Amino acid sequence: MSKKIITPVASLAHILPEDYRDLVDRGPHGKSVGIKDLGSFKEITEEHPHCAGCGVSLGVRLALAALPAPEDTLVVGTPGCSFFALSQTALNYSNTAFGNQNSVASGLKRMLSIRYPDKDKDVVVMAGDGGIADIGLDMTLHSWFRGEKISTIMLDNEVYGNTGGQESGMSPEGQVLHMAPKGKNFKKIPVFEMARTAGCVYGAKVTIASPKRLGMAVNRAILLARELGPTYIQIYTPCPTNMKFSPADTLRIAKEAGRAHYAFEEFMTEEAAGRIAAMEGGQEVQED
Amino acid sequence: MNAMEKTFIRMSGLGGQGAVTAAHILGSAANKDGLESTVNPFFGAEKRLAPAESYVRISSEKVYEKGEVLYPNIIMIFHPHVITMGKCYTMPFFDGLQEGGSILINADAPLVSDEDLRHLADLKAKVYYVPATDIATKVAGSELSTNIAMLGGLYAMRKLTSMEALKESMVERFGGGKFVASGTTAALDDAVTGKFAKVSQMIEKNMELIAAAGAALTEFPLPGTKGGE
Amino acid sequence: MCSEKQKNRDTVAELLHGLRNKAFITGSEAVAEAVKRANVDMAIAYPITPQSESMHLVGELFAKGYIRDYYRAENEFAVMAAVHGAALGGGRVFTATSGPGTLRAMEMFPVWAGARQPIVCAFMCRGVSLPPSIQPENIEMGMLLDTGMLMLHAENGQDFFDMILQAYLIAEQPDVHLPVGVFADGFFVTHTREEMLLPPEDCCLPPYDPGFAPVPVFDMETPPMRITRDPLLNKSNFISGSANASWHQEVLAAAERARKHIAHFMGGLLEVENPGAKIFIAASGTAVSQSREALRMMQAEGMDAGLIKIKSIRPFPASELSKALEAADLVVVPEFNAGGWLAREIRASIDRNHRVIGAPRVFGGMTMPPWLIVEEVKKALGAGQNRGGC
Amino acid sequence: MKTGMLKISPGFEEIMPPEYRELVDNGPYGKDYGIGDLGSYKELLEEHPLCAGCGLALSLRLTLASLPMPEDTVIVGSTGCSALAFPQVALHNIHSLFGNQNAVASGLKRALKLRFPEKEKDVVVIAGDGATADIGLDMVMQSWLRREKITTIMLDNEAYANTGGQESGMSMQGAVLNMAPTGKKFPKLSLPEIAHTCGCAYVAAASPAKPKQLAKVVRRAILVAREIGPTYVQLYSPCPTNYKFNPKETVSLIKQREKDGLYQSKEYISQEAQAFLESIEVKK
Amino acid sequence: MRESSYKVLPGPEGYLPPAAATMGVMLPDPGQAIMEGESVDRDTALRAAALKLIEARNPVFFPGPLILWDWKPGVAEKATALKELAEAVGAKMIPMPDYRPKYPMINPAIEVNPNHPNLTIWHNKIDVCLFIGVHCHYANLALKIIRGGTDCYTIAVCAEAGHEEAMISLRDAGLCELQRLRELVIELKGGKNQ
Amino acid sequence: MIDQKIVDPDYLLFEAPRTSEYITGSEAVREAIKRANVDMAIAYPITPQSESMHLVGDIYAQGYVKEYFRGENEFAVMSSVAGASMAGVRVFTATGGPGTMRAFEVFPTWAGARLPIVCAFMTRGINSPLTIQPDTIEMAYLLETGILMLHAENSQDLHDMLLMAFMVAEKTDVHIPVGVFADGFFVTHTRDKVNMLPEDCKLPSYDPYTSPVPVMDMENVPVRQMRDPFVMKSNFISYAAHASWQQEIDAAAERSRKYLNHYLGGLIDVEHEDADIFIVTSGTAVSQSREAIATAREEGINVGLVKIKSIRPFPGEEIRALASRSKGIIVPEFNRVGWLAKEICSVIDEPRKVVRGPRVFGGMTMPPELILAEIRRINQ
Amino acid sequence: MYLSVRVDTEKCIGCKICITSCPEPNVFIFLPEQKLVEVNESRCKACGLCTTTCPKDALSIS
Repeated sequence: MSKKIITPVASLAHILPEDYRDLVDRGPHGKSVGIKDLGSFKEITEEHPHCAGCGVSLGVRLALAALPAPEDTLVVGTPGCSFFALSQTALNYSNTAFGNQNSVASGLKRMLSIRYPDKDKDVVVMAGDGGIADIGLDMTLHSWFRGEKISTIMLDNEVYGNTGGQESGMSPEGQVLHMAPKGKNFKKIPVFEMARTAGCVYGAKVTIASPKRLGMAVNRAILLARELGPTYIQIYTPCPTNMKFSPADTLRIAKEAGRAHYAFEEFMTEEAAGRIAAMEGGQEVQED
Repeated sequence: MNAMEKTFIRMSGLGGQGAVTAAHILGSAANKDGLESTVNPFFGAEKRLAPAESYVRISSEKVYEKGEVLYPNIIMIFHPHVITMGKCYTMPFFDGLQEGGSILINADAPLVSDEDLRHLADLKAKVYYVPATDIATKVAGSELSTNIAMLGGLYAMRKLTSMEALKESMVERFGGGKFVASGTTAALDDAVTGKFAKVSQMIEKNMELIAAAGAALTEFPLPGTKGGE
Repeated sequence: MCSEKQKNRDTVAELLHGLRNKAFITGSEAVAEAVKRANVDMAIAYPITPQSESMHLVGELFAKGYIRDYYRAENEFAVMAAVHGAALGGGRVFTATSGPGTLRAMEMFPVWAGARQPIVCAFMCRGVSLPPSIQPENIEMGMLLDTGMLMLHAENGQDFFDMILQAYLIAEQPDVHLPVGVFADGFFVTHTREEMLLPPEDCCLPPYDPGFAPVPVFDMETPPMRITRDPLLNKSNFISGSANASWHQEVLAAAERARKHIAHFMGGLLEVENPGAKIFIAASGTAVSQSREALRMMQAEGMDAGLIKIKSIRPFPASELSKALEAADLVVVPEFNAGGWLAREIRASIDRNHRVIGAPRVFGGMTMPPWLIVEEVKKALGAGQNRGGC
Repeated sequence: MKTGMLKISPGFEEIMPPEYRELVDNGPYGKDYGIGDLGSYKELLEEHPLCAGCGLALSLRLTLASLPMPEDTVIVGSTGCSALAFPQVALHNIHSLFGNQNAVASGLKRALKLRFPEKEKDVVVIAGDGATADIGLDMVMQSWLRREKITTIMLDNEAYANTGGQESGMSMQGAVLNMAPTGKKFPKLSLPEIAHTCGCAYVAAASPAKPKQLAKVVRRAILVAREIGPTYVQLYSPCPTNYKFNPKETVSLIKQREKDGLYQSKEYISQEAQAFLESIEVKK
Repeated sequence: MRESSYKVLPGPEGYLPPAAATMGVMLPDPGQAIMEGESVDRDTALRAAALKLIEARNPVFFPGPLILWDWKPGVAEKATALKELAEAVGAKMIPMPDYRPKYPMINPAIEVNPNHPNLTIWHNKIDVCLFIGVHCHYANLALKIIRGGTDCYTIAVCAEAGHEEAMISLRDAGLCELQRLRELVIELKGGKNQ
Repeated sequence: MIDQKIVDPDYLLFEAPRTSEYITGSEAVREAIKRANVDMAIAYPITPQSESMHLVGDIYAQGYVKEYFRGENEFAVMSSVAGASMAGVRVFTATGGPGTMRAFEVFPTWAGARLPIVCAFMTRGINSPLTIQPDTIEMAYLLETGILMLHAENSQDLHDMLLMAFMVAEKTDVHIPVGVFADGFFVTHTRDKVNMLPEDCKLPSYDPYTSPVPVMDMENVPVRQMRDPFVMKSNFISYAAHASWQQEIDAAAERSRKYLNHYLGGLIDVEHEDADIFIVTSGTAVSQSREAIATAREEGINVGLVKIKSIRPFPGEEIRALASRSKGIIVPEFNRVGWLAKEICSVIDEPRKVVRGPRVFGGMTMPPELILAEIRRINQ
Repeated sequence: MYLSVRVDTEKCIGCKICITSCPEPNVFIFLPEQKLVEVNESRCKACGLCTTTCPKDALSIS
């Protein structure tokens, strides 16, 4: 973006509320900040109404902190819990109908490429498991098939959280939830594997308990999407409210999942691997 | 609007405080006492600590109208943030209060600004407060019982239902079986009932809580009234 | 004046009122000719009969460089969502669909309107399932009346061509800025070849400028940076109870404001032939053409008959109709659908509505012989049951 | 199927048109026919309005001849060329909407299971590439993920043929078709692999150029679906009309494609399905 | 001419009043402005606006994102002109930096939001307000909510086609309208003082 | 699960002893389905409908419903429901607002395929802007889909209408889907008294072989049948086939009038038949109007109520007759477009008598005072 | 009611793990000079997540 859209006009700067001035002075736009700098800059989400201990909001917060160029990032989302934090971000955020996020993003990305042929505008989809894997699965996959240069980030809480805890396609097999009163009777949808088959150039599976890796993956995904094609990140963001555990246990649950069904995984095409090597100079990110 | 005996109650709190459950218990109790009543929650999205409001209409005759109570006789404020941070569907929190109406606030002293107090005095309103969360924590061992303490305050303030009906209604609500709570409420229910070995123990504690909260109810003098400035 | 809005007036005048050349083309080709002159940035396609042909031709325009991006999406819901995304990005977009495609994408049309997107979509009306049919029928219009979208109904290929260009001009007015659906009856219009008048190929509409939009364009170049399209407007502490309602009222208001622009660019929401007549046929779309023949037959018999062609279905010309029908004793409304949505609109708009006969109704792909209309008139007048004039 | 469903009521034998009587006398119901018997019995598909040399019609015909139990098979189709042939098929078959065939089949299969708990009812989806891989992909995949016991057969002619030859997700990269006027920009969708990822117990790609292979995979797919879970068969069925080749070259084109390495038959069998197939095929 | 006699006057008009446009109020043609639902010439409207502002007990300007952020050439000049106008009027300025439904709430003393502008009007006891630099859709939302629930007199300085929902609305308004308004304010104030 | 005996529908609905329960609209749905002898239900979450389908899930787990699952989206759910219905079982589902819009294409196919599906619509606002609150606009879109549409005023109506809907839908001469509409939150989430039917009784089961179209089970004739064929003009089909098919669906809706009259006691309810002014409305707006009418009548204004229970078929004749005698009609609605007012205007001779409002939407409630103001205005 | 996380400044070593384990934005502020974190209590929802990750037990809810 032109830095000017968050530069207050000189003669009116004094009337801006403090949180806006804070954002102008200490926000991440146009600066090279990342997850490691959290706590030292004004985050682009001001506040949000998520439940205490919410994994989704932590996922949103970490992913937003890892955006390589927030000043030129547009987020497309869908109804669901993540909406509530995303709508408070100092970014352009769109939310239309349930499940159509990757279609909206396809149109948006292409139009921005027409209007700004010399600029990188990062179009990032951030949506829940219901939006991406159930109701929007075809639109998700088709944006990958078509090779759209967008990044798709799933905030996977393994449930329809916002409507009160129904089974989703990403719920683990056997889990008893609303609309699966006898337990879910099929496996978690292998979206990650599908992403590879469907033509994503890069994919990663990570939990909120590994913020550094999460940051690295988001960064890679967005930079690769700019150049090469679709990328996919699946973030495990457990939900204390609907999965009925204490809010303080969110990270413990995420960590356990990281050792079980949510072990860190990455895939990339050869071309993507080359780009990553060039970009990062072979640095490895290790989580404690 | 007409002569029948009619009390409309608005309960404003934050998600997880049990305003919806309190409304349910109160409405059911009125129903058990042979009165007519309806209970309406108004959810935004179900988020813990997001504003939550519920409405109870109690009347001697059949109540038809639905939706939020715009013109309440009684307003119950379950959380100070409703007043201090505007976490409320209605701004200001007393908007629409009928003349001669009452307000019950969960706090150890009312948090209302002088200007608002003057406005309430003009309305001939009464303001009460009760430290419901503190009492709930002390007596029932959990802040999750704030709603029951608020019902205790209400009972001491105005006897809209009998104590027996309130008790019966709580047994029904927490006793399992018939009642079905929606997602988030169900999760919290588990947390509440999980604290007690038996439902009967929980009900006993709740009755104790109602009494304790009732005893702690205090009326706050408004400017221009007896005891006020 | 400080206003700087006089730019490019000339191409608009030339396109709408300049010299034109004859062409013998189909309705689908007319769509492509309109899009060629509409300076469209992006179009997205999905096949469905009888619309496919027009979007093939639009694809060819892309291959020739008239359009800057174009692709086939995976289904109509996805198409309408992607078009929405493209419009968010601040460019001029076009798409088209038909019947079942319209219904598949149904959820998106109120989204366009609510989001104040000046999208132009051509609808080549056809029957909807079940039973499946690919034949002409405009029942889908009856379902779109309350989506917030403006709706223009083309009588023929010439209308179709003109209305698509006019649609962009109306849709993009800053005080309107709503989607416009341009409807034509499938096959009857899309596949009929007839003579049309087209403006020169070397002139096109001025480009769309998203800077005039009543909502911020979505490009991280326009303030405010913090913008949600579209917000969750539930009543809560941070939203007033009437914010959602006011938003909807503003969408209705925008459609009202369109009347002025429709009058300017299209010469009115309806056209009246033989004003003051005692008997009127009121129709839209292909039914107008059928009615013209019926009118000819009735006038040949010496009947005092007139015709009202309704061009704009949303906004609906209720007061214009009321005025035009003041002296009429009988209004016959022929329609190409079973539900009779146009007759209902007219009945709800005028007084003494027992004057309105909602017939003939033809559907399932059948054509509407003009004598059927005449017969309805005669039946209503109690003047015999003959198939007069046939 | 009820015995008697195909018995003409007494006294009506004479007035029934010959094709029905033939179906009664010489149809495939309750008999163990396969494609080897084609030509010697009355086929389920009477006639159809599809183009000369249509690869899809050939695949459809061979598929219908390979049904292991036509008398208890219900077919769910979708919009497209094949829908034009279905009204002529002597089986219960459903055309609902474009792309929702697997959702309809899911409800149908479960309801038939309720009504006929003791009986096998084979629910077979037969639809084109647009219906299966584009507009209906979500519902196709979700039926697999839910492990619905249905068989999905794609008649892949690599285009939207019924609407006049548009590019589909199954078209080859670079193919110039309507709606892809500068050539298709992305590769043919690898649906067999996706089916495999989604947990189909049996997945196969075949073509009518090798009818016996086609018959074998269709049969296997239906039998596995009955016992184990969802199955998928993709039948490459070239379209002379929209790909503009001579109708007589339909089969040779497949062979050529195979030679050029652009088409290959495939089979993915889960362990469970493998064991099951071995058990029944050995028995036979 | 419009057929309706609907007047756009200060409220509170009621629970959910209809949009003025659906009651027959039309936007002005170029060169014209709109006053309480009627089309008038631009200068009449400017003069009326100036009068309203100087007669106000507590006039407040609500500058929106299009004039708050220095995002394109020409904005700074307009902003300066607005600031000078505010000084001439003696008006306070309360910004509308963006349109989001802000969680958990706005501080009505220092900002205004299109989803509940009434809070800011009530809190600050504003009797005349002036909108400028707000995207038309959001301006109309806010103006209507104000008319529905408060008695504030609304003035909209619009760079596009104007607003029926405001009591006085200019169209195609830019730098020179702001300057002209300031001149009028000074003139009228002078006139008053004499 | 308790044992249930099959009883005569008329006994169940009109004679069986009822007990009063203090429950929400969502719970009333569960109670109705429990007694409806439903074979299969399919669910997808959407506020404010989710809760009712959770509860249907619970009674599935208890054994009252034989099959139940969560589909992947509303379009798929409605398609799967169609599949199940074609296979000859009694099915139920529910949705609301955006879900209705997502599945939109399927509704006319239910009608066209003559499927006796019963679907509950918990109406809510649709995008944009996004909202989850009550609003009846989705009903406007569905008017032409061929499904029958009943509009419940409250939980009692919702409960009774669901059971009646199955009975009407499954009549051989009707056999088209019925949508039972209830205003989201206002009905679904309101706790009120509902008079319940005995728990140990249920409706007779659905017999698919009474259907006017063949069931898809390879167990009934003809063996060669397609549901539903392409009916378009070609050498072998006439256009008239398609048109006649549509007419038959309209005819089926007409035939439903007599059954609806039987079960609902008329398509409308009228209170104060001799009134000068009528409030004519449906759904929750009826409840709000009752309060306004009570006050107005105390003030001496002769105002009556027309509660419309069936929107499709529409009680045009009934309303026309009442309208001709009244001096004014007020149509309060919970949507922005006023679709009910339009319906009413189009069936009466003098639309100018009709006050097309008040209209409240966007999740706001409708204070009875708003309706009262209109009554007083007209009375002058 | 006014529950919030509190930092024991004696124990805090400024490792910042709490910052990336908090679902709420702008709650923890890192003070580089003191190598400490500070809490914006009005933003804290007291979920306690951070207390489970702090390696020095420097955080508690009270």
